[in-house]
Amino acid sequence: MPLLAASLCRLMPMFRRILIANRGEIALRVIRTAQEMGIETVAVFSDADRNAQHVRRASHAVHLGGNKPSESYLDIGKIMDACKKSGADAVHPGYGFLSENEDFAIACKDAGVEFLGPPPNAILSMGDKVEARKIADKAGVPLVPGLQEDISESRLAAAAKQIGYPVMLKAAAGGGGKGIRIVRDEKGLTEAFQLASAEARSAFGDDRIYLEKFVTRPRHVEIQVMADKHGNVVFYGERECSVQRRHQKLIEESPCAVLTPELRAQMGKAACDLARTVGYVGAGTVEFLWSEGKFYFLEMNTRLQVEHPVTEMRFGVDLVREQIRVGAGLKLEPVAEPRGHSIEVRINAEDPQTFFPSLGRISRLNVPGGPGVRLDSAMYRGLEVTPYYDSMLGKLIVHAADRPQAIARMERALRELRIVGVATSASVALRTIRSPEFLSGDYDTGILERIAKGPSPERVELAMLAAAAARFLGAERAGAEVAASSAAHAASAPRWALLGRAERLRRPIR
Amino acid sequence: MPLLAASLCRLMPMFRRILIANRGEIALRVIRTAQEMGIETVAVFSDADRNAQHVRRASHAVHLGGNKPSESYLDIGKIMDACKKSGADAVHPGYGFLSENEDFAIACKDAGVEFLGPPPNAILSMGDKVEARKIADKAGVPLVPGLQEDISESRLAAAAKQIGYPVMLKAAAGGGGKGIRIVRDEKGLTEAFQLASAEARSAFGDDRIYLEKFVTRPRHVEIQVMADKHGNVVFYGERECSVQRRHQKLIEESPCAVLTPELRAQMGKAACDLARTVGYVGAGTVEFLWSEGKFYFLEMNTRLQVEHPVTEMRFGVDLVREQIRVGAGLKLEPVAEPRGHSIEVRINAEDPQTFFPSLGRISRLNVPGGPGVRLDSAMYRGLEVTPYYDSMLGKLIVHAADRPQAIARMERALRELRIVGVATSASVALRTIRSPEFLSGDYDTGILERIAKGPSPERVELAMLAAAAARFLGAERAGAEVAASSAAHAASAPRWALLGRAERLRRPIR
Amino acid sequence: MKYYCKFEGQERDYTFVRRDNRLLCTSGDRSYEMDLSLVGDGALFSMLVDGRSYDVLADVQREKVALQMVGERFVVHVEDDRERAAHAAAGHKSSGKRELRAAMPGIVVAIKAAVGDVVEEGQTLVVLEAMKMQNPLGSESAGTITRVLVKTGEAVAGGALLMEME
Amino acid sequence: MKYYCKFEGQERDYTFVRRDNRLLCTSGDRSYEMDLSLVGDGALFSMLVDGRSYDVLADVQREKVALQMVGERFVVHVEDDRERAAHAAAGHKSSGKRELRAAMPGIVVAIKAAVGDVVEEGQTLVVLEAMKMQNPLGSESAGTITRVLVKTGEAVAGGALLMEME
Repeated sequence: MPLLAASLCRLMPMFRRILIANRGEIALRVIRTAQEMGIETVAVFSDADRNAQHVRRASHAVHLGGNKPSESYLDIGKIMDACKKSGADAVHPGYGFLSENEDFAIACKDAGVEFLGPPPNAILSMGDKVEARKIADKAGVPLVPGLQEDISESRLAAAAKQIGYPVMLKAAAGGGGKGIRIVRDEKGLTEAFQLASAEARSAFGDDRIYLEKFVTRPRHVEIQVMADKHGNVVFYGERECSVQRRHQKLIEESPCAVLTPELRAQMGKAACDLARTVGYVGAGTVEFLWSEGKFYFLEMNTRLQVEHPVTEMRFGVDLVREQIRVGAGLKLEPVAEPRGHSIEVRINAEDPQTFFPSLGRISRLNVPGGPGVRLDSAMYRGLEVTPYYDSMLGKLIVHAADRPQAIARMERALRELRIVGVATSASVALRTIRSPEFLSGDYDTGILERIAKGPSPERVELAMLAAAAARFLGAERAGAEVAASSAAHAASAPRWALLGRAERLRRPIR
Repeated sequence: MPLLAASLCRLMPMFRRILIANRGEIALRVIRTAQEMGIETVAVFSDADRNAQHVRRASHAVHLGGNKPSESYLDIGKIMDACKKSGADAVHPGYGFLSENEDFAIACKDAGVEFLGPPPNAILSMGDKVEARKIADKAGVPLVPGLQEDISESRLAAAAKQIGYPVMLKAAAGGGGKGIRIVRDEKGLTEAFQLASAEARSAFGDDRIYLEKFVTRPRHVEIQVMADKHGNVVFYGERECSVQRRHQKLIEESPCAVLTPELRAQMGKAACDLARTVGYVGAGTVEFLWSEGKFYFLEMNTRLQVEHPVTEMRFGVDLVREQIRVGAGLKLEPVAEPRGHSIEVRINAEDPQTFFPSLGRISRLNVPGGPGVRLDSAMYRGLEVTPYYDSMLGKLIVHAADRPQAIARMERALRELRIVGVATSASVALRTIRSPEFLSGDYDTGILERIAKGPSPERVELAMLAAAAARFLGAERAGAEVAASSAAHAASAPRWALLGRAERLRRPIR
Repeated sequence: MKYYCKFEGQERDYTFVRRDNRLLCTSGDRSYEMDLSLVGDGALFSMLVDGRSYDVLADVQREKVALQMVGERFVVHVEDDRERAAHAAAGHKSSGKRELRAAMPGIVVAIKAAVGDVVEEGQTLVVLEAMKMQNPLGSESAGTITRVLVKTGEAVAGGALLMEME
Repeated sequence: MKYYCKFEGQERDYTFVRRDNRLLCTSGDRSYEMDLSLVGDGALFSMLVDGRSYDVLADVQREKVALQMVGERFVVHVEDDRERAAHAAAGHKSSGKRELRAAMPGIVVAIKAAVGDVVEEGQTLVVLEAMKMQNPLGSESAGTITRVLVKTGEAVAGGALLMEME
C-alpha cells in the first residue's frame, strides 16, 4: 500500500519539528533527511549566518544573534529558548558545537525535547578521553601505551621521557583534531603543550591535556556504530581516515584496504561492546589506531561523524534517518550487505600550499555530477567565507564498484569541481589520490607529508601556455570592445575579473 | 594488487580513444565514464556547440561546422573524417542522431573503428518498426493489435476503421516519441497523419507511418538488456516510463509498482530472446505496453536509453562502462541484486503550462546535492538554449530504500534545483510526483492530463506575499543606493535582474 | 508601503512597515512578522514570515514579478500606490484586431491559411518546428485573415507576429 | 603578440598570430594550432591546442594570471612586450626592512616579542587564531624588532602588517 505508507509518513511523523543546533553542511544534511521524512525543521542562526543555506532551506528559522559560537551555536540557553519558541519536539546537534556536551543533552531532557544523540552519561564518559580509555581498558579493548590521566606542565617532561619520544599531546575533552600536537623531542615540548592547551580551551572550554606514545606508521580506522533504545547495537563496517594534515582528516574511504575480515569483525565487536557498556543510543564512532596488523582504541565520538556519507553510500543507509527513528523509539533497521567502495574528500577553504585558511566570497561554483557522485555542502554562489567558523566548505563523496574505480571517479569529480573566490584543499586531495602510495592502499597518517607539493612539469607547461592565452584573449577582447564598451561593464565585474578587464583599465581613458 | 590494477587500467585501456558522435548530457555522460576508465575522448561539435561542456570536458575536440544536425551530428562523412583525424579507435553514438543508423555502423566497421552498439543487421531489423513487430511476433512475443506494415494516406481511413478508434500513428523509423499521434476519430486523421509524417521525415529522414490500436490505461514498461560478443544476454530489471506528454517521457522509475516477479521474469525472458534472435551486442531496451496485467511488444531501441541512470542506481552498474567493455570483446559482468527504488525526472526547457520550448540563456543554476541524488546534465551558467536541438537540459535521478522515500527525495531534489533563464518542466514533475495518482503507483500514460495545472491556493497566497516583499526590498534598496550608486551597476545586470534595478531605472536621472 | 498583487484573478494588498528594528506586513485583517534578507547579487532573498522560512528567487521587471519558490514558478503583477493611481487615470486601451504570434522561436514549416480566408476557432494556421517537434498554432477565435507576415522556411523569434485577423 | 611567462623559476615565451582564420602559437622551436573561445561571462575559456581540449578558468589581474585547470591552481606571471620593456627600464627596488604579516585573517591571541627584542630565525613572534586553529607565525630571519603594530585580542585582516624588524 504505497499510498497509505506515504500518507502515514506525512500525517504521523515520529517528530513534528526538529531543531538543528548547528550550521553549515551538517545542518543542511539533517534538513534534507527530515524534509524527506515529512518532518518540519527549525534552523538557528548567528548574525553572520542570516543568509546561510541552512536558514533558507529549513521550514522555520530562529535568530540567535552574535557571531562568535559562544554567543550563538554554543549558547545552551538561547538554543533551549529557540526550541520553546518554535515548538520543536526534538533537537539534532550535528557535529562540533554542542553535539558532545552532556549539559546540553540534560537541558533537552529537562525541557521534554528529544536529544538525537546518546544519553548524557555516555557523552560524559566518552567525552573525557582519559575516562574513556579507562572504560575501554576494562572492556578489554587494546590501548596505545600512554598516560591515562591529564597532566600538568610541570610533570610534562618527565612523563614524555617515561613513555618515550615521539609523543602525542591530546586534549582530554578533544575531538575533530583540535588540541593535538606531535612532539619529537624535549625541545618543542613546552610550546606544543601551551598551544595545545590554548586550542583545547578555545575549542572545548577545557584545557586538560594527556600524553600518548606516537606509534609507527599508524593508520586511523574507525567503526560506525548505531544503537537503539531496545538494546540493539549494530555496526556498518569501517572507515579508513589516515589521510590527515594537522590531525584533521582530509580523505576518508571504506573499506580500509588492509583490514582482513577477521580484524574487521574483532574491531566491530569491540566497538559494539564499548557502546553497550556505556548504554549507548544513536550514532557513534569508535576510533582505532591500526599499526602492523594490530588495532588500539583511540576514542569514541558520541555523534554523527563528518565522514558518515562514506558509510551511507556503501551500505545504502541514511544514518540521519536512523538517528531520528532511533530517537523516536523505533528499532534499528537491519544492516544491508555493503556494496563497492566509497571515498570522501573534504573541501576546505585553505591555501593548498600553506594550509592557511582562505577567506573570501564564492563568486563561481561548478559542482560535479554524473554517476556515483555526491556533494554535501552548504556552499552557494555569493557565500562569504568568514573567520568565525570551521574552514570546511563541504564534502565530495564518490561510490563505485571497487577501489580503483572509486579513485578514478573521485579524480574525475575533483576535476569537475570548480570554486572561485577562495582557495581550497581540492588540488592537494587530487594529487594525493593520484599518488602511488595512495593507489597502493599501503599508506599511513604521514602520507600527506610525502605528497608532491606542486604540479607536474607537463601541467606547468600547459598552465604557462594557458596564462599567455588568457592575456592574449583579454587583449583581443579589449581591442574589440574599446570603441563599443563603456566603463560600466568593468565597474561591476566580480573579484574573479572578466578577461580583458585589466587590459581595458590599463588603456588611457579618452 | 590495487596499484597494479589501477596502473594496468591506465596503461592498457581496451580502447585508446573513443569519439562520441553526439552532444549534450549524453556526450558528457560517456566522457565521464571513459575518463574514469583511463580512455581518451574525442568530442565533435557544431558551430553552436563550440562552448558546450562536452567539448570542454573531452580530451580532444574536432569541429564539424554548421548548426543544423544534418550539417554536423548527422553527417556520417564528417564524423568518419573526425575519427581519422583524431585517431579514435571506437565510436560511442549516444542516443538520437546516428545511434540507430545502420549506415553509420557499417561506415565505422569499414573504417576499422569499433561501433559501441549492435551490429548493423540488428539496428536495421529493429529500427524498422514494422519489421521489428514481425520478428517479435515470430519469437512469440505478444503484440498490440495493429497493422504491421506502413500505410499510405489513401488507405489510412479504411485501416483506422478496421482496427477501431482510438488509434495511434507511429513512425516506422521512429523513436524518442517523435512522429507519434493519437487519433480519437476520423475527423483529425488526415492532419495528424501529415504532421506525424513531416515530423518523421525531419527527425529520421523517413516518413513511413504505421497504425496501432490505442489500448486502455496503458503503461509503458521497458526492459534493459545487455549482450556481449560471446552470446551472453542479460537484463537489468525494468523501467516504468508511463509519465509522458506528447509521447515524450517525463518521469521514469524502477521497479514498476504493478509488475509481479512472474511477469517481470516473463518480460525479461522475452526481451533477451528477442535480443538473441537478432544477434544483439551491447545495450538495448525492449519496450512493452502493459495493460490490465498483460504485456505487449512495442519496439526495441538499439541504443543506450535516456533513462538508463534509473537502472544504474538500482543495480550499482555503469552501463556505459559495460558498453565499452563489451565492445572491446570482454564478457559481461554478472548482474547484481537490485537495491531500493530510483526515479528520474527529465528537465526540459519548456513552458510548464503550454509545454512549448523555452529558449534563452541560463543565468543562474543551483543543482541539488546530498544523499541519493544524481544530476546528468550539460548545463552551465551562461549556456544558450538554442532551437537547434532537443529541449532536454538534463536528468535528475534519485535513489532511496523504497518508493515512498524515493518520491520524497525527488521532491526535495526538485525543490533544490533552480534554473533561471529558461522555463523548465520541473514544476510539472513536482506536482506529478506529489499527486495521489502517482503516489498510489496506479497510473497510466494519461496521468499528465489529469495533473493539476496550477499551484495550490496556499502557495499562491505565499507567492503574492513574496512578490510584494520583492518589490518592497527593491524599493528599499533603491532608496539606500540612490545616492551612492552609479548607473554602472545596472548596466551590466543579467536578464534575471537585480532587485531594485527596475526601481532605480524608473527614478528620474539627476 | 503598500503593494497590490494580482495572480490569476486573485487580488491581495500588502502593507509593509518597519518599526523598532522589526518589519511588519499587514494584509486585510492578517498581520505577519517579517524578516527579509537579500542574498548574493540580490536576485535571491530569504523571507521569514512569523518564523517560517522561504527561499525566493525573484526577477522584478517593473510591475511584473517572476518568482521561483516552493518548487514552483509564479508571475505576479504588483503595483505600488503611485502605479495604481497612474493606471486608474490612464484607463485601458483595447484593440479589435487579433494577432497570431509565435509561442516560441522556431522555423515555419507550413502556412495553412491565406489572406481573406475565413477560419474557425482552433483551426491550425501555422506549423512551427522547434526542437525537432512540429507545433501547430491554432486560431484563438473565428475570423478572417487580414495579413500573413511569414513565409515557409522562415526562422522566427518567440513572440513574433505571424498573422493578423479580424 | 608575444607574452613572457614565469612560474616558479621557469620561463617561457609565447607568440600568437592569427592567419587565415587560424590561430597559431609559437614558443621556441615549437608551434601549436590553437582555438580559443570565451565562455559565459568570460572568466572561463575553452582552449584547443592541436585538437586537445582544456577548460580554463582565468583571473587576469594585470600581469598576475591565476588559473584553475586540470584540477590544479596556478598563478603565472605574464608580461607582454611593452610591460617587459617598462620593467627593464625601471629596474628593481628593494628594502632592508623586514616585515611580519598575517598569513591569514584572524585574531591575535599572543604576542611573543616586544620592540628591541633580538629574535632568531623561526622563533614564534605572534600566534593567530583563525577558524579555531592556533597558528604560530615565526620570524623569517634573525633580527631586532623595531615595531609592534597589533595588540592581543585584536582582529586582523589577511596580509596585515603585524611587526617590523631589521
